[in-house]
Amino acid sequence: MTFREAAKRAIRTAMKRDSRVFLMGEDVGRYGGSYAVSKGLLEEFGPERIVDTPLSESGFVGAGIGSAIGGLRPIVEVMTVNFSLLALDQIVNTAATLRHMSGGQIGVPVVIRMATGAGRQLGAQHSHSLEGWYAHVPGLKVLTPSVPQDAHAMILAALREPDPVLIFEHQLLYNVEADVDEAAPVDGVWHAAIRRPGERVTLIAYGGSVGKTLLAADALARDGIDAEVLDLRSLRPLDVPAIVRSVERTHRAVVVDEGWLTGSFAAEVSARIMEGAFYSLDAPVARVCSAEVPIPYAKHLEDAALPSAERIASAAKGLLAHG
Amino acid sequence: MTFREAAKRAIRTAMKRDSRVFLMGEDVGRYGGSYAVSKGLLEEFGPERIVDTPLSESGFVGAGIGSAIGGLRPIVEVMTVNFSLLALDQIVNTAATLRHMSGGQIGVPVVIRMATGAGRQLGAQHSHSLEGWYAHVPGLKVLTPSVPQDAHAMILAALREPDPVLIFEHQLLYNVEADVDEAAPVDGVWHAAIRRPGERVTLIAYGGSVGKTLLAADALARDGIDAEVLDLRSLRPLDVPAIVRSVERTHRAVVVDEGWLTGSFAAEVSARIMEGAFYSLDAPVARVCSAEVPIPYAKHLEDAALPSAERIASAAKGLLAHG
Amino acid sequence: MTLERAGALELLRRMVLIRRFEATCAEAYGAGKIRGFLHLYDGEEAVAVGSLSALAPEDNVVATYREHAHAIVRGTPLGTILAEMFGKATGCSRGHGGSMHLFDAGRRLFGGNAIVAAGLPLSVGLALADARLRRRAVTACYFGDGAVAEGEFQESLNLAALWKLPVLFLCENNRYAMGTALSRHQATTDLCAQPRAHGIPAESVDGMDVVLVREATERAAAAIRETPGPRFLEFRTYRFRAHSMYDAELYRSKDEVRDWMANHDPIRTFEAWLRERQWLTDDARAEIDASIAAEIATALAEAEAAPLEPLERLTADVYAEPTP
Amino acid sequence: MTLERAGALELLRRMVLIRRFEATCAEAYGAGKIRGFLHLYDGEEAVAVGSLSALAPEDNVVATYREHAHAIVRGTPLGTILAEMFGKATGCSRGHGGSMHLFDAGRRLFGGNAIVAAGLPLSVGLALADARLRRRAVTACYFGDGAVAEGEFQESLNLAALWKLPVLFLCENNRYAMGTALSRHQATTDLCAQPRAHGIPAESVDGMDVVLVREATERAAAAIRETPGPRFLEFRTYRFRAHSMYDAELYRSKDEVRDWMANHDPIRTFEAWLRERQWLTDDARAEIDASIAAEIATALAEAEAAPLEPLERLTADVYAEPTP
Ligand SMILES: Cc1ncc(C[n+]2csc(CCOP(=O)(O)OP(=O)(O)O)c2C)c(N)n1
Ligand SMILES: Cc1ncc(C[n+]2csc(CCOP(=O)(O)OP(=O)(O)O)c2C)c(N)n1
Ligand SMILES: [Mg+2]
Ligand SMILES: [Mg+2]
Repeated sequence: MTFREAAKRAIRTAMKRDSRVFLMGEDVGRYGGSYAVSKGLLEEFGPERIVDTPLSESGFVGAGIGSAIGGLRPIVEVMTVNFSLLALDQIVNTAATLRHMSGGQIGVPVVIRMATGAGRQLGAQHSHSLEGWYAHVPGLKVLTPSVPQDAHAMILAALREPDPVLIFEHQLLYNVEADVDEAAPVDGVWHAAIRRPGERVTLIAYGGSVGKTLLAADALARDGIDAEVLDLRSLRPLDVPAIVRSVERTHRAVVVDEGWLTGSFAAEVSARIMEGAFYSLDAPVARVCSAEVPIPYAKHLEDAALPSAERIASAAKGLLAHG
Repeated sequence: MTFREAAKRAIRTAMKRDSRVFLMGEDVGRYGGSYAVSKGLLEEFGPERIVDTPLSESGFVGAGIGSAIGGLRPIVEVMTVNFSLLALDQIVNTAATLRHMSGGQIGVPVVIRMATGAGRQLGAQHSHSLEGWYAHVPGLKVLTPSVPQDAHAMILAALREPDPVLIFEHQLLYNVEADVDEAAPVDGVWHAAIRRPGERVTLIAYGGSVGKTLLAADALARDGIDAEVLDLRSLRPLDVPAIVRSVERTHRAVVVDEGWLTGSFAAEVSARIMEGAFYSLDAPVARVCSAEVPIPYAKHLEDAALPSAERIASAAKGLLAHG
Repeated sequence: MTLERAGALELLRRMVLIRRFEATCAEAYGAGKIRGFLHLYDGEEAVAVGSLSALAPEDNVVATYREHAHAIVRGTPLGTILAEMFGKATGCSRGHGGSMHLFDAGRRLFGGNAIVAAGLPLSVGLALADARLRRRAVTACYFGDGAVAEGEFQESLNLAALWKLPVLFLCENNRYAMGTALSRHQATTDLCAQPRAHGIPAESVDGMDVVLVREATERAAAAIRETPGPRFLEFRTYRFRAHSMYDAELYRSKDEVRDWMANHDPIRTFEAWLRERQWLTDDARAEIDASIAAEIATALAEAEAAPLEPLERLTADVYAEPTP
Repeated sequence: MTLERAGALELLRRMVLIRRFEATCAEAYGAGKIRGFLHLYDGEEAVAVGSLSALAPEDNVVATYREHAHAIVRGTPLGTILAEMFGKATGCSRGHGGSMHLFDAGRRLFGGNAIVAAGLPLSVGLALADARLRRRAVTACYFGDGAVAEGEFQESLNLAALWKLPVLFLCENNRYAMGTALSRHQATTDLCAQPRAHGIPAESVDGMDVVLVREATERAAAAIRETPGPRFLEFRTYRFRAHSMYDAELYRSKDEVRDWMANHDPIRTFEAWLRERQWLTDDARAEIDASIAAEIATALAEAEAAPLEPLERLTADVYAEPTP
């Protein structure tokens, strides 16, 4: 099934299982969801549980947070990460802080989903990849599905958490198809997954970049280079042991991230390798990130700005040239 | 003079020089500025140029941006970085994008100043250090003064720029005293400064952490370890050559940053050293950042959460124990 | 200004041009020449044409992502608008922006903004600059009914009213924010209520009648130039097409749309008005169609032939110049 | 409920307790035992006491950083409030929060929020949960006049009105947002205008009169329980002390403050009201003072003696549990 369908089924399953679960967000109901994830759910669950909101990101995300404190289990859909900036205060200063600031009295079991990423020629304001910012914030957990199975499992896993969980769904993934086992255990989503085992170099990616990275690994394989692809899956908590274990075996790493280079989450991964696997490295960790430009509309410019399989493969080759 | 006074004098000088320059923000006028930076300026320049705003961060920051496009030279004071989250959309999606998105037609020469950092027992919502987030965004420039001279020079340098510049003033610095040469050239602020030359290890810091880092270097010197202290000053553009040059000499580096460890700007610095000076390193680059917790109110907890001279010195010693 | 025949025909011409231009865009989208999001203005032509024709060249215009019409009426050459959507270097934003980000600094069109309501604070700032620099310009700030729910709407109303700034708030109320009908996103559907609560004179106008739109805008702009302070106009209109090219329109009935198209088409209404006055003949109408067809064909040819921005310029316009 | 003598005396007692408690805090601040920001409530006692005494235990309370009074009236033990400000482990937030972040989940006090207006969306959400779970609770949402300028104010009013949620919006209008007088931050100083524009019944109340505050709150809460939907009360009050401990009060005259203290002190006004009815004797008044002094002394002793949170717990409450 598609990534979109997997997400929808997880929402439906969760809503059937627990009457406190509901979905709210802009155009999740009558419109059917701007990425059609929730299409049909309004008819199935009614307007009390599939709640269309006004364009008030701070207001309805804050309301979602409040409703979680009040005993509901909201799934708040912020249409895209771009608009989540308008709700950032509620997420960073309320959702993330309340448990600690209240001395452990008040938890915020809210799940916030949003589309992220570029690649559809939507221009600078609609192409952000800011999940790394959220991963900076203690009190939040951040998941980034790269395959339909995870699109499904992560929603269910997130709803089990007593604390706020953000799920970033790359907008280019919704049409991706793969088998999904809806009965599979979901706890694994908090750990990085080796999507392709390999020996010579570790390619580390998450979310929408995993596909490109697998393509890069295929290209490298054609050149006789056996690359491992590690899908981080959870950015917070970050599965540092899995990263270190892989690099200790391969001695080289390329980190791929659609965020702009400077201050990218890839920098964090590079720093963790520095701290945890320095003596295993045969070459410096490389990063393949977006160019330092507001993502342009024109296709040739957008393509040039974003990480590509070619750039990933060539970064890997660059490392193998060393040492 | 104090850091506060230095900032005030720069604003006054700029306002005298250019009638298009004005200051706007919450309580900059009648109240005298929440950190008293603008105290007395209302009387001197009147309410058209020292503009008190309502509590509407998105509104007045956006208005500042618009006024810059319209031909004024605004200095927008957002009381603290904590509240800047409410204005982040305007900064990231408008100020940072307009020049590129308009094909170079429209520039946004706005200067946005804000207090940042922790250390005053203000609790989780008032102790953020999020300048690293802004440094991630192409189209913005980010300055972080650590001494009165820079508090002065950076405001003047920022006002010369045709593009948006953010200045982060650590709230613990306002009372710091030092000589200021008001006539000194200001272009240097875009480059990192060696605040203390040394040979054995490079301690890299910016803004409010520079003072602690110098204390750490003193402590290390007492133990016979000659540490260099590099003050980044500008986070975007980042003076990577200066970082690399220093580490190539010392072969070791500790990066200090009051942001939370995961996703800190220190990660970016570590990654840059990985990429630019890997073969010069005798030990992995270490980071001294804040603990992964909403900054607590109680003094002993807050102290434990933040980087300290002790933790910096001991990280440096840790590196010297290696290799 | 009373509307003379020539001026009236020009209004018609612009409305028809916009309608045809949008059809051209839709076709080009189908052909894969335009990508990204594309929001068309069919049905709302009287709003942009009527209001912008009442403004002066020194006035500022801030629009939304549904802003082809605003650029056209403002005078941005058609070829550069199309080239923009084709991602070409001759585009009015050098192909960096696309359909949602048409800019024309010379004509004081400050975008094209894809963040709902983000243009409102910007407008307040442009007006602040005009006020401080003692220019008599008005800033025309367009936004949809959906933007009214965003906090920036209230913040901007308050700032403009508090500081008595020359902002003309122009709400393009097409009754839907994507798939959410006005009554399902606003507790009070009278959109003049909030501006009035801030002491801002506000008026609702039939946005399907270009003459009324023009008159109301003229009055409001004149009032702003006379007595400093913002004004608010709600233009009641309707979007004939889908929200964007991805919208299945599950949220409204075909009948509703058909009714609006059949009975409230602003172009047909205005044509009838013109014919009543004997200002429009069949020949004149045919002439308009023909000249527009030619104009669009030329623009298309220009846009097609235009070069791409060279890849070396990928990061060229991020900053005006490197730091010292 | 009509106010009986015992109830009335309890209102007085609480107001006096708050006044004394705040004085204690100010002293402790001077002595360096309390740090960070400290915002005192002197002058505004009738607002918290009158309104909270009209609510039920199952109602939710969301307050601002100026919320000692709200915690006290809600019943949070004084010793734990002081311990919180002393940064002790027995603090009502374990010393993690300080003065601005008093929490008491058992008494449904959801903070203490240091971001102006951030409590409004939260309140909408708490009310949404009550509505969905068919609980008859009201969410009392306190905020200052300054918060009215934030976009979240409008967003929250609209959401609550649109969804007919049981939110009681309670504006503590003390005429200043830090140093900015209401008329310099709001174009319209009638704070009922905006809620009314959203169709929310709104009323201005003399916030210096505890009886009026209580009655208005009772009426509004009863109305909400009866007919779902938000209500808005503006309490007109005045802050006798500085905004926080750092404020030089350059923005208002000493005379203005003196006049309010001399002629509008809510405690003295209420005492006079009680004495008129012969409900308060000098003895009873002295008894109140004495018992409050003792109560505060005990609380102080408890807070002083309390242990600090151990350093090992530094990151303990960030998450409830580690991920699987
Ligand atoms: C802040 C923000 N939230 C959500 C969106 C996604 N979005 C784009 S257009 C739109 C509807 C806006 O409706 P309205 O303001 O009425 O304008 P219209 O499209 O009807 O012209 C939405 C929800 C956005 N672009 N920006
Ligand atoms: C979003 C935000 N902006 C700015 C501040 C700084 N600040 C703290 S209190 C305050 C004034 C608030 O005034 P008001 O809402 O009237 O409450 P009062 O202090 O008068 O009780 C300001 C500007 C803040 N805490 N949050
Ligand atoms: Mg609309
Ligand atoms: Mg106030």
